[in-house]
Amino acid sequence: MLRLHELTMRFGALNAVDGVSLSVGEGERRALIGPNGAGKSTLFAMIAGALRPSGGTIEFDGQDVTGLPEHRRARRGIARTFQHSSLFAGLSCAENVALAVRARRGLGMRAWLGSGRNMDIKREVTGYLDLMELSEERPAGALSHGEARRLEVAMALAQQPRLLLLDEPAAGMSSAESARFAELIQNLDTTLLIVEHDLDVVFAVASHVTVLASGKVIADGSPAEIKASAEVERVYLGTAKEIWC
Amino acid sequence: MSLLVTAFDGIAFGCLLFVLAVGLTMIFGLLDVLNLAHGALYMAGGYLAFLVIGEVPTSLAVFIGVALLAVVAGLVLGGGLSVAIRPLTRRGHLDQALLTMGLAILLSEFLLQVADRGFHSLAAPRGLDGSIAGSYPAYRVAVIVAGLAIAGATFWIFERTRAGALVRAAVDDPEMLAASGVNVRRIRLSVVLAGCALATLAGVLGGPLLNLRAGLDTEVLVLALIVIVVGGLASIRGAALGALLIGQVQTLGVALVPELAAYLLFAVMAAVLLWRPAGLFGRAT
Amino acid sequence: MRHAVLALLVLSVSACGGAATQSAADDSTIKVGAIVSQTGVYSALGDDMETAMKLYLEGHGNKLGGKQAELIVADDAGNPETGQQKAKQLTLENKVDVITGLIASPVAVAVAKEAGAQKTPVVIANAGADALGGPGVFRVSYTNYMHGYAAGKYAVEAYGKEGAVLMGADYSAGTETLKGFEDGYTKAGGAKPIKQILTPFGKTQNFQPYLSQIPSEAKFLYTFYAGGEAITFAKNFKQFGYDSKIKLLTCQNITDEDVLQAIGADAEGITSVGLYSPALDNPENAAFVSMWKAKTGKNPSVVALQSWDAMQLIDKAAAAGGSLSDALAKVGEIKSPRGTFTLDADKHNPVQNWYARTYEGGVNKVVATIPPDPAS
Amino acid sequence: MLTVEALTSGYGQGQVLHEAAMELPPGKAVAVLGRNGVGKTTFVHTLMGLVKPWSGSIRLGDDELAGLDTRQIARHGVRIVPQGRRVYRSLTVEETLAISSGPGEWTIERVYELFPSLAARRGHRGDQLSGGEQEMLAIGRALLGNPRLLLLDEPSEGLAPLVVEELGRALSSLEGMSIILVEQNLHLAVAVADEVRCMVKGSFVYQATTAEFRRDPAAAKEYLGVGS
Amino acid sequence: MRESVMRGGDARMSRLTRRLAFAAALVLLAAMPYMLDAYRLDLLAGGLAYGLMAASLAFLVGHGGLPSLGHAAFLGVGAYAAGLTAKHVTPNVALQLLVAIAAGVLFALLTGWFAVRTRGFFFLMFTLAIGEIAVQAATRSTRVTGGDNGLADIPPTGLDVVTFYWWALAVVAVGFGVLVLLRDGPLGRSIAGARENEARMAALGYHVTGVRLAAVVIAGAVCAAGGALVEQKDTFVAPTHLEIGVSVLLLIMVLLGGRQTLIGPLIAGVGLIVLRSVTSTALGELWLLVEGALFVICVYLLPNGLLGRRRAQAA
Repeated sequence: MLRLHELTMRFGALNAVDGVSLSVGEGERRALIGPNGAGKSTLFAMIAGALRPSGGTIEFDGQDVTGLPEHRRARRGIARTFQHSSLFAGLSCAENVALAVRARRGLGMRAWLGSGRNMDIKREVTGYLDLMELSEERPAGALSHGEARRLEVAMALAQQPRLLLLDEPAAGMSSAESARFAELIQNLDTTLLIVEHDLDVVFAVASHVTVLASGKVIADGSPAEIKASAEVERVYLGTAKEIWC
Repeated sequence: MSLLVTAFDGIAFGCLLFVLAVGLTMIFGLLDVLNLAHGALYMAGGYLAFLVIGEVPTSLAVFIGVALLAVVAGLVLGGGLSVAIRPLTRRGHLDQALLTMGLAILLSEFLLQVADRGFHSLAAPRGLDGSIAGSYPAYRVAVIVAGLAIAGATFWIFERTRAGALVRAAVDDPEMLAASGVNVRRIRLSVVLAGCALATLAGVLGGPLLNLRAGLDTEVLVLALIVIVVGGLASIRGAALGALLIGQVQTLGVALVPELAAYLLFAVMAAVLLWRPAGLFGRAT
Repeated sequence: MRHAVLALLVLSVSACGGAATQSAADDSTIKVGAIVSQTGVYSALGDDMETAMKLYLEGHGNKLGGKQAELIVADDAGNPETGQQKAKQLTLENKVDVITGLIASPVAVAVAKEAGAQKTPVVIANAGADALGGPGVFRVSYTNYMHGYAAGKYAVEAYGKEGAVLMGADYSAGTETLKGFEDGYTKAGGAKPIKQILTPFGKTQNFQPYLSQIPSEAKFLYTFYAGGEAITFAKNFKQFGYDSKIKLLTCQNITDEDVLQAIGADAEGITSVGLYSPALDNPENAAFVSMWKAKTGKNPSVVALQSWDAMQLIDKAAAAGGSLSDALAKVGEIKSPRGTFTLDADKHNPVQNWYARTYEGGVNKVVATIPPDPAS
Repeated sequence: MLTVEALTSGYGQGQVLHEAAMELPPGKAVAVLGRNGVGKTTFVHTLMGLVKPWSGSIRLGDDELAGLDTRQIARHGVRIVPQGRRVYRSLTVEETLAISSGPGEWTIERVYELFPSLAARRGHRGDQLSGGEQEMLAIGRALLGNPRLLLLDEPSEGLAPLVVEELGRALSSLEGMSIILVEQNLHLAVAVADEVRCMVKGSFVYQATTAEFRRDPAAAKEYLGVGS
Repeated sequence: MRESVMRGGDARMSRLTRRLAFAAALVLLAAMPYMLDAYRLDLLAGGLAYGLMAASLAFLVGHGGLPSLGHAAFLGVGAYAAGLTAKHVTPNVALQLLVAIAAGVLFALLTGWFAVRTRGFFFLMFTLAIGEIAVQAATRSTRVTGGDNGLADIPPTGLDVVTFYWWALAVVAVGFGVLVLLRDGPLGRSIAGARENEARMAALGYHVTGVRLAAVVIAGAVCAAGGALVEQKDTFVAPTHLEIGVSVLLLIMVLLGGRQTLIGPLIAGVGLIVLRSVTSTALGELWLLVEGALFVICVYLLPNGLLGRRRAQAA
């Protein structure tokens, strides 16, 4: 469903993403992990269309979308959440989600909607908010960190994406929150690409894990394989053997 | 030949515009405050000189003395401005715009009450009130010299001294500067004072060129805004390039395409903004 | 919203309040509404205008046509919309008998329109737009066209029949004056001007780029600039050495008293064609100049003279009695400090002498008198 | 030396630090470890006054720092090497060091001795430096304040292994300086630090000397590692 | 589902109270011809027109986050379009209004297409340039516009002061209602979304440039309607109507009224027009000083304008 070919992003002399090729199949839950600065968020931004790659191609559903602007990709079914909550701070939670719902239904540019359709949208919005356990009226700018993270996901879900990109959705959540969150994610039936540091969440959610370091894919496999990989351990903990001598 | 004179004249105007605009761009860069009273400050410098020396030519020494007096007035007004905008630090550009616009009206109307509403002009100081070779005003050469000297001094202070490095650091990352124990607020105050003093100084410098009259504040403010937008905000280099470019647009530009003269200034600004949305030297944010 | 309703109430009350102050005009007083720029770019002229009108009333026992006069000054801020609003206020609320003042032409156009609708006569004391004038609208200043026309006639005699270059501010006053010059010049036997240079109005800080466009074969330059631009032009012309390259003839505004001091020495020797000079030798002028000097310490400007004459016109018409509008049309000869003039029957524009004046030793010396053109 | 008690803080309404408490013995380097997002950066930012503490106490020697603004805290001798370096982009290396230099044993020359590669780039502007050079500049900038307490926030982030090694050598040479080092790179952390603290969800949950920590891989796995 | 924060001041009341208050104000305004003389009525009609234009600018600046310093261009476009229609086509004021609105939309599309590519202060300066270019165009198209002396020969509307007042009130009420409805409709909320977070809007599938352009078009169309009223009231329009001073005046109305609301700028617009008339009558040339002082005082005493409340701050 998603196929990256030799995707590269250069910032000056730095290759933030360095020739990454990977493909994600329909219905797969792919986790992307790696230490800070490995290029995960850059990769995400390129898939979503917020960044133009310096090289390589992105294929979605068998079509090359490398040159497609972000909003057109969103309409084709790619939704993303942001690493640092990117909400409509001045608007209520319900309005945040409603913006997503209307966009998906192609109603975002309508001047006016009948009350029937409005009720319909409202119902749907309430559904997503309930799912993410959020109240409707509070402005997004006044949410706690965990709530803001959930609203991020609620908005992405409201897009009913075919491919959902989650960028560190559990960052800053308490362990209870992130466990609950992992449960929510597990019940989704959409193709998932998730960047996450909280490995509890990763291993609870992912069916397949890709490890990125310094802009390159260094490992790829099932959660169990990754857990057992010495290479991954080294990347995460430094050269462990030298420390525990 | 005459186009060369025109281009040279554009440099004179560019120099004046630089002295006028550099304070505006620095205050914007360091305090994130758009000071719409900048034109009124220019006007204050000019009217102060008019009230002190009138419209007859004086000696160069007196003229320079009055210019220094205007600098002092600029420092005082700058102090007032920084007190006035302090409560608005976190209130956004539009609130600051409303305040400084109100202050501009107060200052310029006050000046017109103290002087009068008539048309006035400063005379160039004796010795500079004639023409060079009978065909170029000596005072404009003096403006270029003074403008280049001020620009040079500004660059030198800004690029070569510890004080300038502190100001640049405060533009780059005020938080880290404070974390080095530096009093950033004092740096900001000095930049406001210096910026305002340059504006009043420009008022004296430009007095013999642009005259003194009601409505001068707005006209000058718009010119200064165009200069800093075209050059890119918060950059001395940008102000200099913007000033020189606008100086040429207003001279060489209108001489080359006189039929478009009325549109040229604003069309150039619009074109620059479409081509480089943050100005020629602006940093994309 | 509570505040909103409250604000609305306050507003409506404040708008209602004061409605009682209006009083029907009675026959023993005459109310004159003067629409003047007290603020804005024309306020320099506005000051002179207001002073002259008040000076006239002071000198005439505060009476016009024997009636107690009330002068109500309103600020147009140089803006026609504001001017029109003030005209409404003066006619509907203050119930003035006549509106005068009017510096900028757009303001005069808007006010004349409004006053016409309210059947209140208008005496224009400055605005020069050619189109103005007609029923109920009287002018004691001049039309831009005639201003230029007189200069054109003079130029043929004094500057020769060819090689004219015209230069002026690109707005109606400028283009109308230059058009008048061209017609006056060609009708008097001059060749068509070889070039016309227009400069953006109110936005030109520097005339060098435009002066440099004067063709080398030019014999003389006629220019129209007023106010701040007049100062800049006069200084630029001299300082860039054009005074030694080409002869200059200008409109009256360039060496008007408003700007002479600011131009300083660079004004010396400039010849202009205007309707007035403080140096004119007639008893009315002597009295006027001495009064003005006593008040302000300076020579009177053209605007001051025109404003003085506006009051004089109203004074004479009011003395005639009957409808002021009709009386204004029938005033006949006015003995003005500028010399005697009349208003034409059709558009009520002045039929007056023009003077070629050379500025020397602090005064515009009259060097020639250009009589009104019977054909125009 | 430094005593932090019951420190809470956060951004907006989101609380990040939950009664964080720790002690730093004088002249020692302590590494603060923990996974992403547990509040390590917020912790050092709060110490520096870049984030205002909500409650709790920060005592440096006899001085209470909680409630002071950043500049005052800096005047008490605290310096930070922030995450992402944050060097002044338009200042040259030389200028940056010059405006950061105060009276004391640290001089610009000494900084150049510590980081010879910085000396070679002294005329270059901050935004022309490589990541490693920027890091060295940020450290030099802090050292020139002759800090009583030096805060280092993820100095190794995004740097090549060789550069990290050079940094490690330089930091290890600062014998006797009181340092708080936030690191994800365990290798660097244990090379530099005398003691280790681990943070979970805004509180410190583990403390040990570096030697003890080295003998306790389970702790590392639990608080930092992949497998859990 | 209500966008409670944006509404600022009036969000404190229920929708019903708000509607009642609006109706009451409308009744009170409709009754003004029985309380005010012709001049004051005319002044109030002008004030309402400016209030509507201020509200349209508030839609752009406050709701859309697009600070414009060239809004008077729309006033001018509306006024000239209506005036030229009256002169050449039809005496019907409603048709003139429609033409003005269409012209406003067209002008918004032409200029907004470029303008929305800039941000913040640069948008401000770009719109300033558009405004000044429009002034020059109006001044120099003498044959069409009458040049700087204005379009003077517009035939009278044939409406007396009272009827015209009601017509103006109706247009302002409808125009304002349309602004409110649009603000609260899907497009209006998309515009608010683009103000709050462009990146997220794009990620949701919105064409952000298009959304911003829509905001310019709505504000421009409503402002053009206000411009048509200004022209119809005076049957006169000149390039001075488009000048930067007028754009500044409209922006000041928005700031004084509170840019988070639409009603605040409307009231501030009416208030400032009336206040200017009162102070300039009473104080002569000193009125400008008083106005300057008023701005300064308001910045300190009414930090969010007459009716505004601070928008929730992002965490």
